[in-house]
Amino acid sequence: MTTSTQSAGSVAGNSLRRGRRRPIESIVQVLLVAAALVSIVTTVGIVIALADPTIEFFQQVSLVEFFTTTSWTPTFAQKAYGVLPLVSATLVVTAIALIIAVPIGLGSAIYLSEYAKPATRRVLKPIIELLAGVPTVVYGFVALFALNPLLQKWWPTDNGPGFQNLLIAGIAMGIMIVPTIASISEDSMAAVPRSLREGAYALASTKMQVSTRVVVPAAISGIVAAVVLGVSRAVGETMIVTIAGGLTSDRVVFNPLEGAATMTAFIANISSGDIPVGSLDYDSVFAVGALLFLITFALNAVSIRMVRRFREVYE
Amino acid sequence: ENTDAAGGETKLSGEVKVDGSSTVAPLSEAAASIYKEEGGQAGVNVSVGTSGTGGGFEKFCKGETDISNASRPIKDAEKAACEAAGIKFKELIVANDALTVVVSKDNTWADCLTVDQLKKIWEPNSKVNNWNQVDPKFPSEPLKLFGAGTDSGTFDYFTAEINGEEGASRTDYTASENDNVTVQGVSGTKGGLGYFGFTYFEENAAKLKALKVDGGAGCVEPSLKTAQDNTYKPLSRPLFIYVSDAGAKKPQVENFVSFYIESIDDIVKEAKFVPLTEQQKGTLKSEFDALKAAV
Amino acid sequence: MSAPTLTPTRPEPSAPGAALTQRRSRPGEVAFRLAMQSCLVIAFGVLASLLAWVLIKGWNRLDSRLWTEMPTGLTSRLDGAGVQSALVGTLWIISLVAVICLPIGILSAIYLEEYADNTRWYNRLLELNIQNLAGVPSIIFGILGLGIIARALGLGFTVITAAIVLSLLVLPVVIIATREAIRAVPQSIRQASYALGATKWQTVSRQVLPSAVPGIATGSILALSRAIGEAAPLIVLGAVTFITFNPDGLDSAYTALPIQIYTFITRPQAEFAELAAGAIVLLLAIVLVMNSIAIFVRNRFEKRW
Amino acid sequence: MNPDTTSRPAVNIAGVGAQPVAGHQPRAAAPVMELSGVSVYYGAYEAVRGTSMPIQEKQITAMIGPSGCGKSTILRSLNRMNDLIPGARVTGSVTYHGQDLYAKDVDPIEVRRRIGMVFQKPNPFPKSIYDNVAYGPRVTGMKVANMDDLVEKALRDAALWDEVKDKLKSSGLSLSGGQQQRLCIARTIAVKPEIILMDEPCSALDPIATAKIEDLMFELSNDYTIVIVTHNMQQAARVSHYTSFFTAEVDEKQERHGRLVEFTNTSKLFTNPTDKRTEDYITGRFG
Amino acid sequence: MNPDTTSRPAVNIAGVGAQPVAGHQPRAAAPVMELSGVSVYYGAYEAVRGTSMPIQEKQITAMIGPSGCGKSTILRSLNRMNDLIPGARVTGSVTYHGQDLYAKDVDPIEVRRRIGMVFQKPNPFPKSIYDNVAYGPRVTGMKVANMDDLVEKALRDAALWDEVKDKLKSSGLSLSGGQQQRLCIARTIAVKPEIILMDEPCSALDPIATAKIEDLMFELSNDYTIVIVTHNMQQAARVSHYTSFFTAEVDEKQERHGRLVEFTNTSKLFTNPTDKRTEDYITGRFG
Ligand SMILES: Nc1ncnc2c1ncn2[C@@H]1O[C@H](COP(=O)(O)OP(=O)(O)OP(=O)(O)O)[C@@H](O)[C@H]1O
Ligand SMILES: Nc1ncnc2c1ncn2[C@@H]1O[C@H](COP(=O)(O)OP(=O)(O)OP(=O)(O)O)[C@@H](O)[C@H]1O
Ligand SMILES: [Mg+2]
Ligand SMILES: [Mg+2]
Ligand SMILES: O=P([O-])([O-])[O-]
Repeated sequence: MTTSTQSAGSVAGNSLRRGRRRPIESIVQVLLVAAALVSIVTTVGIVIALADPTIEFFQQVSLVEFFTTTSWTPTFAQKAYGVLPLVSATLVVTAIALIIAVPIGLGSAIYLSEYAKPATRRVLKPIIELLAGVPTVVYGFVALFALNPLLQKWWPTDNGPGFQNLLIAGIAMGIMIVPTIASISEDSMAAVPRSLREGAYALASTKMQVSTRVVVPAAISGIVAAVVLGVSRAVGETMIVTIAGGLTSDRVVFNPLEGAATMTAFIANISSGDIPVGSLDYDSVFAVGALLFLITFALNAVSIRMVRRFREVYE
Repeated sequence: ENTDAAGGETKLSGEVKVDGSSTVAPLSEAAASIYKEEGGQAGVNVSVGTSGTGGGFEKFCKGETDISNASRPIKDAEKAACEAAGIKFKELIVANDALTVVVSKDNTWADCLTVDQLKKIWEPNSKVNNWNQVDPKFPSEPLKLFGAGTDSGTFDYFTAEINGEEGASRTDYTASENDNVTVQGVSGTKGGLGYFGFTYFEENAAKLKALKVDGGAGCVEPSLKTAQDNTYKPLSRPLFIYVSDAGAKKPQVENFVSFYIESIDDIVKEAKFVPLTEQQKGTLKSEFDALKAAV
Repeated sequence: MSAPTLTPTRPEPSAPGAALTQRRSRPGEVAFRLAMQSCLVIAFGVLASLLAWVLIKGWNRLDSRLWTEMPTGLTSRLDGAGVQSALVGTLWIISLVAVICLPIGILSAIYLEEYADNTRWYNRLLELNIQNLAGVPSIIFGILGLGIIARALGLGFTVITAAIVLSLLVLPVVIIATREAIRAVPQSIRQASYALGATKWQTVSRQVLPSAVPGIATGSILALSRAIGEAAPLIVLGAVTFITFNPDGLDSAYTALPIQIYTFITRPQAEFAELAAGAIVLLLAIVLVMNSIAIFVRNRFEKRW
Repeated sequence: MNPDTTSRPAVNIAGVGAQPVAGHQPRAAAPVMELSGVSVYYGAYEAVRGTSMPIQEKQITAMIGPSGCGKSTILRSLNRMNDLIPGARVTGSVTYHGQDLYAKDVDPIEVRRRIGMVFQKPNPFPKSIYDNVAYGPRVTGMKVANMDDLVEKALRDAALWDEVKDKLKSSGLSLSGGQQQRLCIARTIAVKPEIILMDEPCSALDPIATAKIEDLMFELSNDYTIVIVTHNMQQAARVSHYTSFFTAEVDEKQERHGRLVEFTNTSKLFTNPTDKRTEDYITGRFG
Repeated sequence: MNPDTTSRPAVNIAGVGAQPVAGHQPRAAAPVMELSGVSVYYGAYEAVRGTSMPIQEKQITAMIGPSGCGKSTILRSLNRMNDLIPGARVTGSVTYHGQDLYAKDVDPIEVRRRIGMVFQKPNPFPKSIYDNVAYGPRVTGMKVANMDDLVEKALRDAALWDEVKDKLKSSGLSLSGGQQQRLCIARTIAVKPEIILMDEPCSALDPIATAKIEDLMFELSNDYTIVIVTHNMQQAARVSHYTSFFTAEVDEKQERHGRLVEFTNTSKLFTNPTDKRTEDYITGRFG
């Protein structure tokens, strides 16, 4: 210690000047900043990895062709570069997933947060969180070998779903995001202050009225954020659609009984396959990747907004 | 000399990197497994990737792998890439395959298709959507098509042989990297039709019916024999491994390839491919000897 | 107002003292409750039956051979095959992810929570960037890994490449969880420390971090378990699919459980599908055990201030 | 509001030098509610023990006492808000016009319609001011000829109308704390309850807002029976007709249990407390 | 602790019927700190305006006033705890033994070692009792001959030793609220500060614990200068030598700013306030 008065206790009038240097403080600061920069570097890396081939791609394929034509066959002899089939398949799968996951997830959340006994909630909530961690390759496997045969068996008409189809991929994906939506919306419902519920009960509300008129509206931005997160997981999910969704992409498909390639399925298939670096086909993977990146970027922006709003509501 | 090595008197170590065709992978995987058990070289680690024939060549020509599996011969562009990187290599035929055209067990009408009929079905922009468009004698049954993933060697080979141009194909069919999809799809669809390697048919013979193919000399059924003697035309094909010079210089790679060639019959049997003919085996040995001599 | 009126009909709102006993029947109420309850039951029912199905499908494979045996290319020996190399590969990768990702993630979180002045644009950008990275699909990280780490940096198709890619993938998860944990440490603890003359790093390292450990541990385990289950980026990275030896170093070839499962699914022999199910059970067991530990740690040790 | 019909309590807790003023006597009145031998448990823990007191009609009854003595707990037992706390249990009897509030066939939702509640922290719903007030009539299915009129009346009664009449569509959260609290009162009035319970309704407010609420409470006591919990003795003295003083006793197991020490009219309690503990508390010797 | 050397202030804020007792005069003393013209801003918002007052050595100075009038804000400006709030800014001068506390070369960490602080809610570290007390000496790098002795001394001075001497290794959080607050005081004493700031140190405590802390505070004023914020007038009257009364003024823009209304010795403030607002407050006419 540099100053002899350090331990002198309540000696009056000691100087308050900076006595000691504190090198550890500065070293730590540098380390922290360096660590924080890694995430920036990551983003820059992603942009660089995508940018070069994407620019090359668009030097040969016009943006107009890319966004307006309706066939995507870069690996065939007669090549076509309209990305819409991949986008439409992504949309269909995402929509199916949401149709399943939103009501079930939200219903589960309402039940857990408003109806379940605390003991029940204490047991079920962690299990839901646990299920959110099931690897997606598992859902792909299950969709292909368990769900789809069932679906085909139960299908009322003859021309039912094929071996791979968007419907089954969407269903599997819906099942996959239920825990995410349930868990996050439950969090935001649990964050609705007790005082609001009490206020409503004190006005002679029933439980359903409290749930639907007070808690859900108050938690709505959190719930929307959960749904947006679900959308972005669905859009970015790869394994399920690769395994169970099909690979066709020569036309825009909205019929969920057909198989079709989503953006991610295309990337996963092609980048493990037979195309030489630098070729237009290779670049097409990155162009689709860039589009996917931009889409999820937009979704994230929406979700971040939502979360922020939801944080501020009661402050 | 290579018998000594295979007998395990010299203790080798290091990696042998194999990558490429997913069709050929089972063959190299079987080779690696037998080598591990009987090769006597516990220190040698063989890895087999499945980047596809093209993906495999890409790595191969960058010098990232020692051996490349291929379900079609190397293309000129790929050759050029290898040359540019100074990679010399030898092409070795290690097995035969019969690309098998399959239909559902419920298909009672079709037994044999000519190459022209197949072309009519598969050619670009084909509008054939019903069996009776293939042959008026066939009943009216919607035709549903399944086929190899468009970035596979199998797709390249099939389109080249049937449609006359590599990659030229109609696009509105269920394409899949996963041949099990084709198995399931065809077996579950009365009017379904698909193609894949002979192994997948053999494993699923109970669910599927293989069509004979008429390449101009009458209907021939795909089988070990017709694939071997090349009478199953034009869809019988050889399967390759490519070994780089640089790889062959490494003792462990040389040792593995020697073993591969010595045990080729066992390997092919385990992987359930069509074995080489005696003549092919002779060529294989001499090609490899030439490679060793060159190194 | 005098005596309470016990009118049997629903009273005019202000009628004081009317009987409280005529319970209105509320069928909507019951239906709603049932609907919500069924959502929960369906969610659990479906998920449980899926897991049960995998378990049954892989039942024959659930013995020690699963992890003591290597995968085999010999169709005559599939019965005896296991996934040891994939399991060891997964363990290698995950240990490396822990070593790479956790320090960086935790330090970043400390920076953002304790040091960064979040009125500065660059700190807000940093924050936004992390939130955004958290939502980038994993396959994009595969593209990053392929283009930059494997090729441009020349690390090749090795264990370390996979570990770096997965580290970057789950880094935002670690950062966000750690920030939450740090934020949950009450301001009063920091103030008490400063009021005793402690410096910033003393306060952070001796008070904040120890108190945040349960939360950090939880977030870290959840991040690692996510990394374990990821297949998509490894597919793009061209992970090797057949390996009969265990990785022995950072530059070794590798395979991982999700990749192994994915390739098993594409093989024609029925045994492979079974083996895939067995491997899935193994993977699930690892992931679920890790998640349970995380959730247990959180519920058990997280301080309620 | 007719000042002649009401007697404003006016006990003044004086600092040194200030002259104490004895409070008015409360009006003669009949009890609307009666507590007798009420104990409230949270799980196995008996938070308040054997409380007996009447709630007089159209009077303001205050509950005071140190923190944790069970004031809120007792207050919540008066409209069965305790039902919402898992494990909470009430023994003894609480009657409302002679009816047992806890009888099997009593509908707690009906109870809460008759007996409204205003909370410590203003808790308007994150909805418009209008919707905040209209919420109660809507959920209780009141037959309302004209909702606008009803909202206006409630806001007028809560002395808030002039301040918000031009922004009924803006969020209740956009109001100041004091306004929010008056909004909560308006919301409660809108369902036309008979009794209004208030749990420290001013403790989150500044002195000016507090004064407004106190005035309002007093005016409301023309039409409503009011029970108020406060930690502020001065407030109890200023505003209430009756006061009950609670404290916490520590038993042999070192557990603390709330206890009603003294219930009487406010001026008596503050000028001439019977119990030594009451005196200690109001003279500031503890608390 | 020698009662003869101290003069215990004893103003009694009486309820009606209780006899007011005039407080003792504070000892003659020199100011250790001086505030002059201190304003504190949170961002653009001026929370407290131009405050000037001395802090006398080894005396207890109390700060009272309604909620939000800036008592805590001023208190925190005395040991630069405001530095930790982003956007907080202090103008005017705060001196400590004549040195400007906010001079460029002043080390805020050194400031806080000299001027300790005890908070409203007891906030022991989630460590053992021993480590709680030893924390300060360790982080400030005090040369300590025997840490055990130092810990014992601090705990004795905080009147906690007897209660915890057998469980020094158990967590500080395992203590009761009052004990925790005394632990926080012990922790502060352990770094041998000259001045101890206390922000409503008893408001989370029950009456018995409060009484203990008040006794302790009074004893500590033998050795330490103490500044205490309290919302409890009785407490200020019971415990302090000097009292400053703050209130909030509303300006033309409807913004509230804290203001020091009156600073004088405690007995005078409570018996004979100069300012009308002080009188209103202490007589309970508002707040
Ligand atoms: N939900 C609850 N579960 C368990 N115990 C509770 C609960 N609510 C209150 N208590 C306990 O019951 C006792 C009485 O609490 P209550 O809130 O009624 O006191 P209070 O007099 O209103 O105090 P305050 O002035 O602090 O509001 C306290 O010991 C408290 O800890
Ligand atoms: N961190 C902050 N940022 C912005 N404004 C603040 C902050 N802390 C306090 N204020 C504001 O400054 C004013 C004075 O607050 P302060 O906490 O000093 O009051 P107080 O007299 O201690 O009140 P209380 O008795 O409620 O503790 C208040 O208007 C408050 O809202
Ligand atoms: Mg209370
Ligand atoms: Mg304060
Ligand atoms: O994997 P392929 O053999 O189809 O290229």
